[in-house]
Amino acid sequence: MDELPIQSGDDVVRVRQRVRVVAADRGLSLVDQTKLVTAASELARNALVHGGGGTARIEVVTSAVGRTGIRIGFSDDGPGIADVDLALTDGWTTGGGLGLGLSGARRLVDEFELASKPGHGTSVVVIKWSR
Amino acid sequence: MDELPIQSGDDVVRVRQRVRVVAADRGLSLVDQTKLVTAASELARNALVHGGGGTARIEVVTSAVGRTGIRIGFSDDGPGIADVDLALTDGWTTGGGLGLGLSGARRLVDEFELASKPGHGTSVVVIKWSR
Amino acid sequence: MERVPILKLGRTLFVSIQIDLQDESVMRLQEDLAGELAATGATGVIIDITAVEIVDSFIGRMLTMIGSISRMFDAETVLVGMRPAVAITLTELGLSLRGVRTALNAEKGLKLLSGRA
Amino acid sequence: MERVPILKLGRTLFVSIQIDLQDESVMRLQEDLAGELAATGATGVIIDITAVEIVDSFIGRMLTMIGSISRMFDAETVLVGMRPAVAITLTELGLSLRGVRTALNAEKGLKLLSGRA
Ligand SMILES: Nc1ncnc2c1ncn2[C@@H]1O[C@H](COP(=O)(O)OP(=O)(O)O)[C@@H](O)[C@H]1O
Ligand SMILES: Nc1ncnc2c1ncn2[C@@H]1O[C@H](COP(=O)(O)OP(=O)(O)O)[C@@H](O)[C@H]1O
Repeated sequence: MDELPIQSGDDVVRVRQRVRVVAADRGLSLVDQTKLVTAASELARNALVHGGGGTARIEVVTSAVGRTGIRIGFSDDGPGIADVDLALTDGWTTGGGLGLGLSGARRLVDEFELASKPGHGTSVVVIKWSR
Repeated sequence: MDELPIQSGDDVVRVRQRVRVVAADRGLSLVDQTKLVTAASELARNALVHGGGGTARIEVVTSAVGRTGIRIGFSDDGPGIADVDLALTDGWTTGGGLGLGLSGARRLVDEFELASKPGHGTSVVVIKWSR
Repeated sequence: MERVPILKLGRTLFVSIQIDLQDESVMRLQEDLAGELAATGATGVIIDITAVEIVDSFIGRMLTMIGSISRMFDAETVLVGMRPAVAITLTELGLSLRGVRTALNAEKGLKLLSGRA
Repeated sequence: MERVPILKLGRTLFVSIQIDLQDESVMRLQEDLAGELAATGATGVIIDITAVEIVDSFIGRMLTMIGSISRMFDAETVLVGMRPAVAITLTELGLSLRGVRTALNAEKGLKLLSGRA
């Protein structure tokens, strides 16, 4: 398992690179690698920009039916998200973004879990299974 | 902290000028200064035109991670906004405007908060962080 | 309210915006330009915004409208000297100034105008 | 922060993105391009993303904005070399890059630019 800090734009790039290496290593197709890295980029940026910094944990997991997958958990101690459903709406943003980060990332992965409590930070876990 | 009245077109210009000075003073890049001043111009005009006049409070703030930012709060005692989501939609206007003031201003800043109750005025707070 | 002066040179109207534009001033400029176009039969308008530090949605809309109005008088408007930071900000604001021609500076703007039939 | 260089050849600005883009670098590129367009009067911008492995919503928005900004300076932007996996991912993300022209490679991009009157 890899744990990477997300405290700067450079860190976001490092998370992308690390996810790419792990995903390629586990035999994800080029398209699936690209989707996972893109989702990771969105979520790492959110942890940095909205969460004031956080961490990314990348690990290889095995499903109940024996499939290999990459699981990435992002967490931060930022202000949290008051209305999670709203935050997952395409185009919804509290800042200058496009509001496609969360909703788009969810479409790019196989599993997506967002947990957040206002005042207690945000955690997002995604999994992409190899086919 | 600066508090400026918004009661005339001249006042809107003064808000712009003051925001420019503070932003330049705090080392915001030229592009970021321009974005913040433009957002302030939109919101000051809204307070004047839609809110019947109000005030702008400009202050320098520091984020949890130590970044410097400019925070501007606009408030008025006008009729308020019944449907805030609608008002934040690109192109939506009740007047002859382009309907890009609120939505555009939100894109130009890093943080944007709009609070309004019909009959109780409107308050918009924006922050632009220095990079 | 300060007023933006309009200069006539040959068949072209020159406007150089040197003040911090308040809404009234822009509206007044629009009216003054329409008046001049009607009175003089000028075929071109050059608006120099080199000194303009911000263009918000109101000012942007007025500039676009000046373009449309001048076309009604069979004249063309060219906006010159837009600062890079202003262009970036306008784009993020969501305004495109569609329908207004642009040029780097007054000289190039004039060339653009004389290039038309 | 690494910076993406801008090359001027004739009336075209060439940008070939060879680094892992962080947000600051893309914003800087946008500013640098706006500055170059305002300074040089270039009529076209070619952005080669052959080496770009991912385009997320932030980078995608910046690319779209570069297209809009260049139009304000009367120039056109063509994006060349987008990888198939990037195109698929962008679509699933929900981003369309509307308003930006695309071509297979720099050569075809140049043709597209010179095709405009
Ligand atoms: N880690 C986070 N901490 C706090 N708020 C967040 C976080 N991630 C997302 N948000 C909130 O959800 C909104 C939507 O996020 P997203 O879909 O990624 O779009 P964008 O980042 O472009 O605004 C953000 O504007 C922000 O208010
Ligand atoms: N301060 C305010 N008080 C009351 N209504 C407002 C205020 N600001 C904005 N609004 C409402 O929201 C609408 C959209 O605002 P905006 O996006 O700035 O566009 P515009 O000002 O061009 O109409 C306005 O037409 C108005 O009805």
